[in-house]
Amino acid sequence: MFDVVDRKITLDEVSEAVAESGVGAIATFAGVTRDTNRGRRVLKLEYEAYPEMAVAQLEKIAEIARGKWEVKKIAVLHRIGEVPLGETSVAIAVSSAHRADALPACQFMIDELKHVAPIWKKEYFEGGEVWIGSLADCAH
Amino acid sequence: MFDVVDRKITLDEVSEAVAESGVGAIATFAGVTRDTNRGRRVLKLEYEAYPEMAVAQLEKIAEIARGKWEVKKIAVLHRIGEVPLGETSVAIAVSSAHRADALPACQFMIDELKHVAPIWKKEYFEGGEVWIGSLADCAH
Amino acid sequence: MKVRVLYFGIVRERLGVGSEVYELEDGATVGDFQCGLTVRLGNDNVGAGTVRVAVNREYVDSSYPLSENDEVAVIPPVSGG
Amino acid sequence: MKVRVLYFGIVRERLGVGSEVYELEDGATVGDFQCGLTVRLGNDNVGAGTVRVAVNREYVDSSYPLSENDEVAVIPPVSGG
Repeated sequence: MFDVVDRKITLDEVSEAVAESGVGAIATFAGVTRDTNRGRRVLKLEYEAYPEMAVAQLEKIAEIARGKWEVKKIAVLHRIGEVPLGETSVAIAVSSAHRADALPACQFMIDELKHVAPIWKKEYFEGGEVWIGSLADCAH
Repeated sequence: MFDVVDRKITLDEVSEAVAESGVGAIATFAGVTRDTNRGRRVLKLEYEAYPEMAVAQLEKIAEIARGKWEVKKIAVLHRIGEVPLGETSVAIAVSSAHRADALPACQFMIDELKHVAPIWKKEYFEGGEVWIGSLADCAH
Repeated sequence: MKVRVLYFGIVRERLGVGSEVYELEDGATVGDFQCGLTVRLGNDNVGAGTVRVAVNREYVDSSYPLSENDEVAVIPPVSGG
Repeated sequence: MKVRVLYFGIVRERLGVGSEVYELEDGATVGDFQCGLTVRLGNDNVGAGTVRVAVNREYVDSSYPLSENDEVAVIPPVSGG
């Protein structure tokens, strides 16, 4: 399951999505919106995605992960729109028969997602707003 | 939160236990009871613990993890008694400000738990039963 | 030829548009498209040089030849997760 | 002196008891306690040599001196997770 959704997401739903016979380990990663970033107080966060390409890229990353580790199933949900502070913006789950596979594959998924998934975060802070990662962001 | 419990456990409850202001990443690991082990069909699994020492050992492992990574909070729940196949036997959650810390600390927690936590698994399979890890287990 | 162009994030905001149909000469490459984009984004600090381009949902480089009806997406630095 | 002994897993099953009060000479070490345990577990394949001992919830080695009322736990190979 790879999806971009405009609603609250939970770890239990991604972990249920990777359950199947023979699974002995499930690793998950949740990105949570922080109330402070680089010393400034964050007021709210909004995410925007290119959903069709985001899903295609996540499937591609998962294919690479399957080549590196003995993985059963992988699920990724990324939330878009406004994400209230302290809530989950992304949830990843990876299942495997043995624990040596699920955790590093989960790490790989979040690292690659951050590099290639066409998803953008806009931060609203006291006194301004900025698209994180853009050159405009460097000015602050 | 470090505890040994005789009931169903979920990833959401351990991840909620590690939420706090400033958290940007939550990594979790769930051990799931498998229906097959070393080629034999498992009928049921039972866990036994020395609860007071298990909790003390988990607190000790968490202290070591805090020395290695920038961790906010750590939670571990281990289930005892009969754990139906496909259900979670252990759930670990680690929160941190940044993702580089939560995942390796979570891996460390489960690896160390498996080495030192005084918890035992008895496997009932077709034709027998065995305490996993004991010398008696080698006979099979 | 005509291609459909999608804009996201800071580029979408600066251009004030999320998608449009773009007319290019036959045989044009992604690089040709990028030249026109840089002119439009002008001197503000969006950093047109740092955007990537995807065609039909795959990242491509500037030598990639465009075709009629391609879906061309302008991808500013991503920050998901 | 008297210590309280806890047995778990395969050792508990083989001995048929989960805990007991154990009488040792003053000055006895964990090693002395282990000798008695090995005799009781006998030749069955529990592997008395592979069990660890914890005193008051900390792993200790065989030279550890026991004291009155210590909580001594016999820890067969663990398999949590």
